[in-house]
Amino acid sequence: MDMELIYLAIPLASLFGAIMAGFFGKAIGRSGAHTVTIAGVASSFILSLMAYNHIVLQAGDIYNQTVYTWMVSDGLRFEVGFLVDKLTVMMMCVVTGVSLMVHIYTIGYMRDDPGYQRFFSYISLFTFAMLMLVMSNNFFQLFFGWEAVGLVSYLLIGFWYKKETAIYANLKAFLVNRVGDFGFILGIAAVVMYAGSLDYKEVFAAAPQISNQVLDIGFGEWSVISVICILLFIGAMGKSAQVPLHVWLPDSMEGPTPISALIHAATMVTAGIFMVARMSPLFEFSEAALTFVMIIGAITALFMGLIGIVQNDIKRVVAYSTLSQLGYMTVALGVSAYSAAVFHLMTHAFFKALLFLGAGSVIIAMHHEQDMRKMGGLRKYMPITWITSLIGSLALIGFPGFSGFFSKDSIILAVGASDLPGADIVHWMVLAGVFITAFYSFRMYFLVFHGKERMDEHTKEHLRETPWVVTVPLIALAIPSVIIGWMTIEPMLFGSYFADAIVVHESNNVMATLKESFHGQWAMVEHGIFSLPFLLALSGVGSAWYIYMKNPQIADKAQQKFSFIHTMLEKKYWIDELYVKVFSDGSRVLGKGFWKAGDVAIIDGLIINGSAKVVGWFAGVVRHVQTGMLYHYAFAMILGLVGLLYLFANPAS
Amino acid sequence: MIPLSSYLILGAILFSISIAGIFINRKNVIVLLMCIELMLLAVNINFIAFSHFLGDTAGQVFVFFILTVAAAEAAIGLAILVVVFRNRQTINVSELNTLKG
Amino acid sequence: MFAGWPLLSLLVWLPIIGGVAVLLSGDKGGSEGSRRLALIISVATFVLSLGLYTNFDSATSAMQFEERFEWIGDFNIYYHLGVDGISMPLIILTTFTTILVILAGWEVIQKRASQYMAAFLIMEGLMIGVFSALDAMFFYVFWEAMLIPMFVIIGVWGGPNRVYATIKFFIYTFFGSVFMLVAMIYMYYQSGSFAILDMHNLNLGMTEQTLIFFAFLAAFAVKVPMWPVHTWLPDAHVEAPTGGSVILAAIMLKIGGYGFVRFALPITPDASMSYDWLIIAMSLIAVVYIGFVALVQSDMKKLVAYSSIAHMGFVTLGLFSVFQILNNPANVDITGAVLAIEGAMVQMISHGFISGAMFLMIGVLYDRMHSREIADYGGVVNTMPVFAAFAVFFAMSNAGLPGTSGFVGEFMVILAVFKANFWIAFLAAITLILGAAYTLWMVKRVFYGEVTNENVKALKDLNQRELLIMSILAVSILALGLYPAPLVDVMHVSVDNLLQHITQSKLP
Amino acid sequence: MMTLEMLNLSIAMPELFLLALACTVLVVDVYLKDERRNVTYVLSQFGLIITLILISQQSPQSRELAFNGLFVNDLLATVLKYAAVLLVAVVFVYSRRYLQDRNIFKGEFYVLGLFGLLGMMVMISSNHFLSMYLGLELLSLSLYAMVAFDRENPNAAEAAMKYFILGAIASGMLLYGMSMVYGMTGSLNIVEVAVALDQIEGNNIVLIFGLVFMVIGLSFKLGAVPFHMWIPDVYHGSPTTVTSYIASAPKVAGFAMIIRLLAESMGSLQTDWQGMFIIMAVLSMIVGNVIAIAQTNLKRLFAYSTISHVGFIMLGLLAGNQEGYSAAMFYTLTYALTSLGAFGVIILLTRKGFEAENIDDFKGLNQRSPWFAFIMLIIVFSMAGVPPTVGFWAKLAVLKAVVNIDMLWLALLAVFFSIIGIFYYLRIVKVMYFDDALDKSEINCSRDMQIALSANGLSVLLLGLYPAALMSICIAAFA
Repeated sequence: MDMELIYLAIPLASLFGAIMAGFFGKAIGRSGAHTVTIAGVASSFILSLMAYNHIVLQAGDIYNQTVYTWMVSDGLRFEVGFLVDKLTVMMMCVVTGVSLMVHIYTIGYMRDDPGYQRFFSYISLFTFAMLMLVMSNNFFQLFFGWEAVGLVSYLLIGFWYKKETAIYANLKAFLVNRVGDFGFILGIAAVVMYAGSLDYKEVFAAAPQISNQVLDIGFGEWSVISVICILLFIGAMGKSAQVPLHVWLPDSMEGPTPISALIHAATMVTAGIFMVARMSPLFEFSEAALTFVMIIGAITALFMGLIGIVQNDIKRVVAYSTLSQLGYMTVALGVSAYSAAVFHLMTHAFFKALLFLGAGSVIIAMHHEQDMRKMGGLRKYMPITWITSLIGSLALIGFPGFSGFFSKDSIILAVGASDLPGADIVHWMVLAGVFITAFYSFRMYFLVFHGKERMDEHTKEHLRETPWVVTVPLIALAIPSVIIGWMTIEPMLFGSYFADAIVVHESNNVMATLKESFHGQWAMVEHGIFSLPFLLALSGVGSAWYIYMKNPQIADKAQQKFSFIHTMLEKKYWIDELYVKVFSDGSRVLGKGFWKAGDVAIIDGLIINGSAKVVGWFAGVVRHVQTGMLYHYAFAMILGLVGLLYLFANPAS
Repeated sequence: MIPLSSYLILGAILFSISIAGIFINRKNVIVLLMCIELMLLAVNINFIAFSHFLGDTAGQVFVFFILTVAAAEAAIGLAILVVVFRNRQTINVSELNTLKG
Repeated sequence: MFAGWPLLSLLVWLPIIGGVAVLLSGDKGGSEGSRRLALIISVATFVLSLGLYTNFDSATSAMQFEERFEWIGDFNIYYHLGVDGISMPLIILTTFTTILVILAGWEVIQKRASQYMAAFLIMEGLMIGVFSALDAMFFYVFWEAMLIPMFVIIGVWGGPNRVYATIKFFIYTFFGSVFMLVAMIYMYYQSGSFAILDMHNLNLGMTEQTLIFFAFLAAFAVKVPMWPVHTWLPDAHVEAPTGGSVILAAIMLKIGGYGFVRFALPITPDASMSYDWLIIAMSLIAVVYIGFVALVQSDMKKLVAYSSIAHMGFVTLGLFSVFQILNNPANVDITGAVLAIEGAMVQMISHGFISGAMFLMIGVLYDRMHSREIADYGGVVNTMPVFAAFAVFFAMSNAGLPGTSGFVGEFMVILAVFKANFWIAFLAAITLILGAAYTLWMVKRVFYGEVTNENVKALKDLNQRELLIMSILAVSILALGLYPAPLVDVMHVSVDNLLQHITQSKLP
Repeated sequence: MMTLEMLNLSIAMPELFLLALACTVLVVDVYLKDERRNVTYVLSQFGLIITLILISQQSPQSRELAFNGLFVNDLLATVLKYAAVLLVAVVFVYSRRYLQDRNIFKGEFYVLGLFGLLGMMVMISSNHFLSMYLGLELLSLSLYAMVAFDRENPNAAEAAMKYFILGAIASGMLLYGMSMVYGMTGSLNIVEVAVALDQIEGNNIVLIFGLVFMVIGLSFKLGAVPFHMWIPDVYHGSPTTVTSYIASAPKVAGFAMIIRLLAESMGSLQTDWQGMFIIMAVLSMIVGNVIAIAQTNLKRLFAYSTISHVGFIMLGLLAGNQEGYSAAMFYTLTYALTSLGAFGVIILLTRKGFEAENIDDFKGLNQRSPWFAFIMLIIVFSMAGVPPTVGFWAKLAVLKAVVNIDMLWLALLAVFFSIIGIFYYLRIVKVMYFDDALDKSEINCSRDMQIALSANGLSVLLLGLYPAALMSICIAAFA
């Protein structure tokens, strides 16, 4: 079969499902809607596997072709085209695979929802958009997909449009993402200006030449390549929820759980990571940008993890954990360990989707109760959910052997090996992150599955394992969460898997350093057991167990003792409040000011209506010159006569 | 012989008096009619003086026409005056001010 | 199709004469007949205008479909029509929008419906005249005459404060245009002709250019409208009936942008170059300042009106950033000027669709609840799900989402102005945030949430006619967003030609 | 020895006929009973039609003189006379029902109207200070009488009084100026004066002195500031039919007078009177437009609007060349037509015991009569100078003339004040279209009035769509 057709069919199959469910949802009914979308996504998934087979296993040709020319203006071609290489193919499989699981899971999760068809339409549309994003061979289409996934995210967060928090969250998500896009579009503009093209290949080819140029933006001269990379990265910060643009992600949990898993954990939020990895030929030229990326990532990894400790909403814990893990990936990007970042992206997609779906399963069982303080002891009611969640948590904390271990340890090692300025501090930060991750993950785990049963009687009566459409995806995701790391670390990190897609300069090549000490997966696991990260993780688990299982008063005491820190974490460092005050209220005050003072008072009041009033007033006054008195009229004529005589018949002049 | 300029100055003085009369008089409309007659006389003096000094009779002919027209004008003016009086029972100039603004 | 027909004359006169016919058909015995007649005429005009596209030769920059007759011989004024790649799309936009407007007023307008329909048809003819006139006086006649029907439309069928709004609208626009008239007369004595194309080839000194430039600026800036002469627009929009708002936003504003392209830039390039900073500054203020102002509006129409101003800021920004782009030493390959102008043009067309859609959308709500206040709504999606879907789509296109037409122009202009100056692009790109903020915040407050009151609860979803209008617009917006090439392709040569005039000094 | 041939009576045929007509009407009317007064009307109209035919019989290719050079006939005169007769005929149509309703349907109106018209025609054709003066007085005296002829109307009497006094002063000044010019040039014949003036070297102060007085006399007739004071009061006080008469045809005669006296005879003093005209034109545009804003009485409003239009006409005249004169002529003709239409609509709305002269009386006209609201709309926009009405072309022509003599600032000033002016015109449209009718009574009027008014309004529009013919006539008149 012609590969081109396959590549084309991959996104279109999902789009077809979305259109069918969206426009003809009523006609085809609920089962029709899920059948058609699942069929669509399943075909996408199977075709993606075929593409994987072709590109990776059979070492087929990389596909880089234009599908259609959107527009040509000023010699600049705006095209829609696909670049299918190993990086893309991996992303495609992850996206379609997770998406398929989520589709199936949704049948159970959304069973009673009136917006059933709409939901399926949205998630299929999302799959399409995400595929367009990852398959793009140019910046234009990248932006296209970038915004499209944002749109679907907006629609899905606000899926329950009656819920005030949901529609607040979706607006917030869209706007914060727009802030990122603001940088992103400027970055693209810079690329166009200096590379003269939107096509990846041409832009990457021009990178060395761009790297010599400087740009004067008013305060000092900046290396063009740094400006480009930082601007592009601002886009990534929005989409991948890096500090300070992270605020939307926790709130996005207001949406239905399946999309939290699909969009806000596994795929869309990793678009930024993917993008930076894709842009590695550019980033490699800018140490400044890389350092910036690394620092942002480290801050996100550490400080967002800390907030996870104090959350009580089960989904929010997972959300903060996602933020923290995205921070890890970003750190990896910063130290030029792109492959490690992408590797972590992949493993994270599986185990985080698993954790979310597990949480969702719990939520279903708890009748949409999300507060962990009202759970406990669920292990015996929901064995499959329990075991899969445990697997997910172990993967998350990097328990040796699980997929998360390979990816996260690689990142930590890569940071340790980096010689970027500040890399050692960042190294300590990511290490601290390991402890924190383990702590909040197992805090959640213990609170939900062990200990006292704190739910009310009514809920307890109905507590049972969720149906197969929910558990099958859990199991299906649990398997890769365990093994995928083991299977793929060697080719992806140390082999030549990304050789075509990712460019790393010799001086930055931390992965090469890592490669020297890599002696196979087994050796890595063995070594991992005695390494610092594992000890930190274990102590995290231990503290969680001690504090929340063994001796629950400690938690309260600590909360009182360190009330400031607790409040600070609970309030998420007051960043949301700050944003609301400064940006939201600020711009409203600014708008009111501009409007009332500028438009209404000065322009309209003073100049427009003012001049009209002055003319009217003047007219009212001047009309009284016409007194009605004959002798005044005559006097006016005399005045005119004298005036004209003086001006024109004046012998003196 | 009286020079031309004297005639012209006389004409100018008459003209000025008539204009001043129109402006200063605030009581009786009939005085206005008289002022207008005076103004026309000033013009006539000018015409005749020029006519004489130019040796051209056209000016004098003009004067005859002016005199005739002045008579017609006076007739009309008085007729209007009568109408005003019928309506207002006054011919006071300063009371003719309902139309203004 | 229609090859060899005097298409432009037909396009100008068919609606005008048709409008008179509709007027004469009157409202006695119901307005159904006049409505139908108006619809038939507008559709016929639209079909004719498609002939412009199909017969258009996009390989030449010369004027096409030219018609030229002596009109007022003693003044050298000609009945001279013709289009190029810049004006042709705008004409089609005009004919397209008029159909929607006629449809939109179908049931709503009960008061003197035949006059209403006639006013819009006459407007249509006049606007097509503006876009196709090649004689400055002929242009001016259309330009001013257009005010009369609009004045009446707002004044008769408008809201409670309509008189203030319409007089403000008229005087504002009139104020701008009379100075242009004097400038045109002046140029007539320089070139000996009122032909616009002759004026393009006129050599003028710097002082003259500057004065003429400001005369044009007065005329076109008011029409666009640019900050700080924009304050008529919110009032006019708010008070106008839905159709009036649509025509205003979708087409009348474009006439300002078109004027810059047709007159100001090619005739006074040197003055434009010296004062481009002024226009750029005014455009950026329009984007940022007006964006903030839009954010705090409590009246939906006002909000969309302000958003129109902000979007039109991109048009003027694109047009006048050309000089900065070409003269920026960092812009090594000296490209981007075409992109900027074409971006501005695309933005005009796209804004025609989107603003039309936004106003029609508000019209749908207004027809049902007779309120434009955002606070009176809430949770509309519960009772009008189909409509809400359209609304969100239009809102997204207003926010410039890729895949909709709203994205194309903004994207092109941002890419282009980056080549001029980083900070210009920076400020322009703020629209990404502000545009989304004011539009989606409105959507949130109007459409999402629980049903807030009884009135909203009683709302009925779109009827077939409304569904048709919304679908046509949605398809157009999507089509232009997914495949704008057919639109930009017809412009290329004309824009190149324009650019030649712009870049060439006209100093003697 | 003078012979009839030398008098060359044939070229004055229209005037002679009109004189006979006026006398006939006067006599016939005396013998008519009140209920048969229509005969006077029909006779007058019939006579006017014949006058029109007689005028159109004359198609002079060059200047023809009669009465020993007192009388001239050229294309300018023919066109202007044609216009004047036509305007007066339309005024007569408009006035019939108005007069009947007020029990003043008397022969005097028509007799005075015809004599006034004769005066205008004499002015238009005069080639001599004397004939000019006689024509002017014939017109003015008729007008004074017409204003006052509704004897029961106190406002009319007051207006007539004011008009009379001020008019007399103005003609006195005109004569005074004429006497000075006569003294300096030794002639009263317009052509001879022009020849004599060409030979006078340097700056003759007495001549300028005379010129100032003459310009004042002329400006009074047109109504330029500061010699405009009579206009608002007379327009306001007169019966509306008389206002429509004053506002239309006499403007044409006034224009002719300026052309004859200033352009033809004092062309060599152009720089001097141009200066005076500039001052008066600017003042007229300011005062007219600004004070009009404050008016609530339509007749007064149109009076001030007239003043501002006079400013525009003067702009054309002061250009002092063919372009300017023809522009001013175009302006005058079309303005007289437009203005007549405006008063026609006011007359249309009046009823027995009700004068529709306040702006509020026009409220909701579109509901009562969409057609006449539309006519008024055209007229008002024409006055405002908005295309496609003829008012726009008139303004364009004038502005063109001004720009061509490098007085750009004057053109800018003119357009600036027309912006202020547009405000009150829009107010009229506003009340007609946007307000609800206070008085929903049916508008009833005779068929002839409807036709005439519709034709009047439509001609404003049609001339706007195709101004070329009239424009080229105006240009040819000054060739």
